[in-house]
Amino acid sequence: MKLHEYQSKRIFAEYGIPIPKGNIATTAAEARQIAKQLGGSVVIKSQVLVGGRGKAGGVKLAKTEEETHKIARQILGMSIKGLIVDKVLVDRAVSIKDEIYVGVTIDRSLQRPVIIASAEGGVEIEEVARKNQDAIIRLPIGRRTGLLDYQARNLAYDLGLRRDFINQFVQILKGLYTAFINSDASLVEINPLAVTEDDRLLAVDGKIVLDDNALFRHPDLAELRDTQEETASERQARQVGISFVKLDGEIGCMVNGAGLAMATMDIIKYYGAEPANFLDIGGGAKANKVATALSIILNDIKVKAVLINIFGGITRCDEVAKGILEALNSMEVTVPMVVRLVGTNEKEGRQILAKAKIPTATTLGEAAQKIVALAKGV
Amino acid sequence: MKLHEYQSKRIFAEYGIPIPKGNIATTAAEARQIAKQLGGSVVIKSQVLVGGRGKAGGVKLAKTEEETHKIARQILGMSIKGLIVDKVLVDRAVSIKDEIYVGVTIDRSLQRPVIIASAEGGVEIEEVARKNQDAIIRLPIGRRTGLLDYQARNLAYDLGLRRDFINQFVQILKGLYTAFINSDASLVEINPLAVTEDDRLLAVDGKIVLDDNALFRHPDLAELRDTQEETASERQARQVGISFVKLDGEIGCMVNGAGLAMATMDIIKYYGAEPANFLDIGGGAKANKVATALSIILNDIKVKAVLINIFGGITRCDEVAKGILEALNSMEVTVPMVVRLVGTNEKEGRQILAKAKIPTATTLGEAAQKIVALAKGV
Amino acid sequence: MGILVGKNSRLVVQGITGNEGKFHTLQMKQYGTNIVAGVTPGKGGDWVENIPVFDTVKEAVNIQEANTSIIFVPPRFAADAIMEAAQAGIGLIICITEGIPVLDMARVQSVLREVGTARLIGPNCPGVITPGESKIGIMPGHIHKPGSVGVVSRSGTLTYEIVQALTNKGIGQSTALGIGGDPIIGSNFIDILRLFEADLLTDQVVLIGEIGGQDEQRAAEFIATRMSKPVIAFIAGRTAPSGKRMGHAGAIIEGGEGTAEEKIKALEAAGVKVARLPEEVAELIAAMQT
Amino acid sequence: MGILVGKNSRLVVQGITGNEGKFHTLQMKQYGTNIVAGVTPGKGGDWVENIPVFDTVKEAVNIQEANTSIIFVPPRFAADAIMEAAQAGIGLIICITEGIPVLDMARVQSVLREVGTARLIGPNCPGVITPGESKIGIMPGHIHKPGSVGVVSRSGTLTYEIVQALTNKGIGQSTALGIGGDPIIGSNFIDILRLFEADLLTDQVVLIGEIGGQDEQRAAEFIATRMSKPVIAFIAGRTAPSGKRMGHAGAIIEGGEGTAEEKIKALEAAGVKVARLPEEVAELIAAMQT
Repeated sequence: MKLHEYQSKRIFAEYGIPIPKGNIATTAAEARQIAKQLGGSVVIKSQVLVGGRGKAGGVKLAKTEEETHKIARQILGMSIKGLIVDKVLVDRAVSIKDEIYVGVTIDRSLQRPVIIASAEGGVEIEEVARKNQDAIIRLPIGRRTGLLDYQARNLAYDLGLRRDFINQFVQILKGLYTAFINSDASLVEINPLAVTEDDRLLAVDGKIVLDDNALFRHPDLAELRDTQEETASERQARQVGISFVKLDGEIGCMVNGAGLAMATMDIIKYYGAEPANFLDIGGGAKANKVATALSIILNDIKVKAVLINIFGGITRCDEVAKGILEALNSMEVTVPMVVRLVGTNEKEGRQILAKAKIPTATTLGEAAQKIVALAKGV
Repeated sequence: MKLHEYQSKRIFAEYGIPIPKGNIATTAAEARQIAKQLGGSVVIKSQVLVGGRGKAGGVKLAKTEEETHKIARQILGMSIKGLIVDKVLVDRAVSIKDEIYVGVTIDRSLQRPVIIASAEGGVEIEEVARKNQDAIIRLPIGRRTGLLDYQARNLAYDLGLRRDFINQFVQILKGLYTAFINSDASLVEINPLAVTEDDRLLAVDGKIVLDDNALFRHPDLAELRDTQEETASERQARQVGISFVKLDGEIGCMVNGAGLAMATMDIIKYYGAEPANFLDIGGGAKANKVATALSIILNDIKVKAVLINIFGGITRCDEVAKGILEALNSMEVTVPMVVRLVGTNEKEGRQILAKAKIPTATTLGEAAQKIVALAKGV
Repeated sequence: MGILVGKNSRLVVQGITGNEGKFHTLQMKQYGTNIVAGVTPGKGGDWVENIPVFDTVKEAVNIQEANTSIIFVPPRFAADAIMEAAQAGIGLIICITEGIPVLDMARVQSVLREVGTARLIGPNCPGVITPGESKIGIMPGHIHKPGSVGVVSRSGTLTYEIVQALTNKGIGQSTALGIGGDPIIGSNFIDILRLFEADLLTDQVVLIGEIGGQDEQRAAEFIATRMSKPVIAFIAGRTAPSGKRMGHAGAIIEGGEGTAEEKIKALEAAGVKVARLPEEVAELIAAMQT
Repeated sequence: MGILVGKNSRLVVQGITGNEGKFHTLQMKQYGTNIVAGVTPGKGGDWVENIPVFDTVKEAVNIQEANTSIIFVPPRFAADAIMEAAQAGIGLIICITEGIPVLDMARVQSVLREVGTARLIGPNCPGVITPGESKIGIMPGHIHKPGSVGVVSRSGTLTYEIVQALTNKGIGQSTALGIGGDPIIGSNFIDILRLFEADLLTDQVVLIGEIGGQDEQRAAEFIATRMSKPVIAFIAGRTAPSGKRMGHAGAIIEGGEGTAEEKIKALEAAGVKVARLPEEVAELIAAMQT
């Protein structure tokens, strides 16, 4: 689960990391009021959960209250990569001398947290990595030892920080690492950590991604979810425990198991069409979950055909078949469908579908070829 | 630094450990008021930092408010092992079915915390150990892993706890371990952890000893020090950074270094007298510290003679000599003294003392024999 | 025999009294797995399918001489269950549970390194099966067939798909297992490839990977330099977009890294034949075995 | 040569710019110790006694090839300084600092075990001296004399007392060191006895113990079973009361355990002669050497 910039920065502040003064506004009038309180120039930043807000015109400077009002009105309501901006962060503007990147994530191969830092902050770290791998410092942290003071200090020296910033940096890094651990994050990131003209370090922009699996430990953080940022389908899928990712193709697919779901997408492509989504109903799904999954798929108007691919282990094929009928009874379905059912209670499932005259297939290859042909109206 | 029972139990409560309802009183009237609020029988417990309060009559049960008043009046002001009781804890009385011991300390050889537990609680753990070493369970805890849930659970099973107490016990043990770590304790102890007639686990008595070296991290805990419990000499020594322990003998001694100070005590005994104290002025002591040390020693009316033994390394012998003169100038000294000075600036020190006609010695053996003879008036 | 599990496996089921635990205990028992104990704290003294239930893994090891554990406990307790098994002396721990927090697993791995005697498979995996001998997992037993192909996978149902394709062609498996779909897992491809390489009854190996991480790329290096047995691979997720988690917590292309193309390229460079379709895996193996 | 320190020691002084650090740097330098670097974070680029100061131990190792460190930093930063030295590749770390919290040291020990390449002496110790070669500590150098007696002690000034008694009798020392008076220390008696036993230039060993803990008792066991060289001991604290800390954080009789009698009994049972007075140690050694 991703947090907004303003949410992330507020959490950083709880861990003693300095952030610019500012507040969140949902109307241009509120934005103007915040600018008035702050005094001087402000930055108005759209709060949407995608990258590239700046390039899309979602981050702007305003010198006066009047200008703040005008710009906030422009930004609120605009669409950035399909997401409507419904709030802006109004921060006091700061003069920046230098920009540092610093983040914490999990190193999968070392199986422990790693601090990533670069003196070349202000751009995406992946971009820095592509240009010059040496500009990035990686510092693995013992899961149980934690970040030691001298490690933070040595990192500050390695970044070439001026001596009078060292202690500030050590405090910020320790705060950031503690925030990472205490919130069970999969990523925390300050970018840029600005060196200001008046010689302070300031977390000007920040990002936190939480580990969904650990949210049960953090009810306060779980509440920060911005359901406005999800589509109705995503929200519905999340609530019933379906993994769903919207794609751009025309073949909807419903599969049990993430690996098999990806393989199903790939095979659709292999036979010349494009998948409309990734959808994993998980293990042991009952009829009602199957029905929900099907309705999510069919809500996508681009979908021209649906492929259902179930390899029953814990999942029972007859339950899947029942769910399909349930969904078909409750909505008008105009697109063709092919169902491939194998494994536990395969025969019972096929019988149920045969009665409803739904086309079935035995192998995945056969199913994919059939559905591609149907989608193309061949 | 030792905490009182009531202080320890309040800290336990912060870590989710259930304790009896109760409050602290410094007058009999307050005690009666607390008993009234609690209702029913209460236990009145003297709060002094020594063991064996029960045997000394410092812990009593009262059935009524009247009785509470009477007993509190008896206990307040009484002397237990030389300490005057100036406050009592008035706790709601509980009916106890069973008593468990559970504590956390540092295992010196394993160099990590160890949980110590016994189903035979209610008496001192050393006593249990003497009778039956097998009645004690020791569970070393990885300093960085911490106490794991299953370890706490397994310990509960090993103690033979009834199944419906397991989860309560796990929570209490985790709380106790966290209290140990978070307060930098050298010992935390619940004894007894009572199984009550109404089937609860309750920390009826408790003890916390803090690591003096870590108090800088815990200003709130450092404030809990009960200076009433120190003698004036102990307080004075602590404030100037002198290690001082009062003993029962007649030869006062002042030494630099703990090992040498103990050896000096031993040699006094070896030559037939008894040391009046352990006193280590530490390394590099200046004249004023030496003067304070001497006045602490001379405040003890039992002291018949004083042996000063300095092996100068960081400590300079001339500074010590100056300190001795300083002390002698500011107080009337009637007891004999022998000074043995070797090491850094030894000659200068001896000259200063020679001028003041203070007897000196070259070896420790010679010094000890001289002082014992002087004390005995030989 | 195969690797990891077999006739000598003496299994303890952690979380045996839960729904999933009970169901799969019966399934494994019917397959012939030697289940000697169950563990559910607070349920010691109970019986499930004539199997004694204990409060602690220590008892299962001391009394029933369990040497292998399978874990069905809920995600928030699963890390503790793994550490309990490891410190009780269990040599092979197979964790089925999905949804364990990543930082919990980081801690588990550091404890496992310290203990030094336990191998972990998973979490978030279907388990391990040595066909005809022992099934320690949730895979459908009947699709497997004893034979000489080792199968290792990050997936569950995709593994079944490929195993069934093998069996349909008459090709049996020495051992088939899933290593799990999480970012931090107990055993990676290399750990398992090393076992297959050393196993006398394994002739070819099937590696089923997916997007995310560097595990397949490292496996490719290992195959190129340390393996004599032929490896056939399949990589899922050629059409997966960047930055989106594909069901498995570990299946995500981040910062443009961990794509299917990257993995396929690395494997092909190591001399591995990479099938384009799941069924093709069986065809490639069949071609080798004739 | 002696053990631990000698002509090959290339010393970095951590906390070189503090009062104690500066003072003892000069003392050690005058004794002939090869000090190649100092470290004080934030003071990199400074010089103390013509010794270059760095911000990090890593630089002292990389640039000046330091292999030994002495630590004078204040107690609240000392644990971090030890871990920095260990992870920078320093092989021998001597920590003089007194008053480090016990839980900090527990953490340090667990990190040192993980790093595996660093030996720690102390904390709260006077350091190590190989007379005539190298003094890495705060002991007065002039009381020492090169020779063949190894001296190991939990104390500071009591060690000086006994060393001077030896020197006064013309008995030199191979190496003399204090292991520290804290409950948790980096090297215990056994660690050092093992080195003296293996050292070609050491003929006899003096062990100076005190009340508290079990270290002397364990040493006795080691001496009885693993040592060929004679050991003479002195134990301070025969008259110390129970339950009171005698200056050193580690010098306390707790629950009736760790008394001087207990230790003396164990040592005598192991064939160790235990002197009743510090001076007697020198007499016992003298009797052996003639």
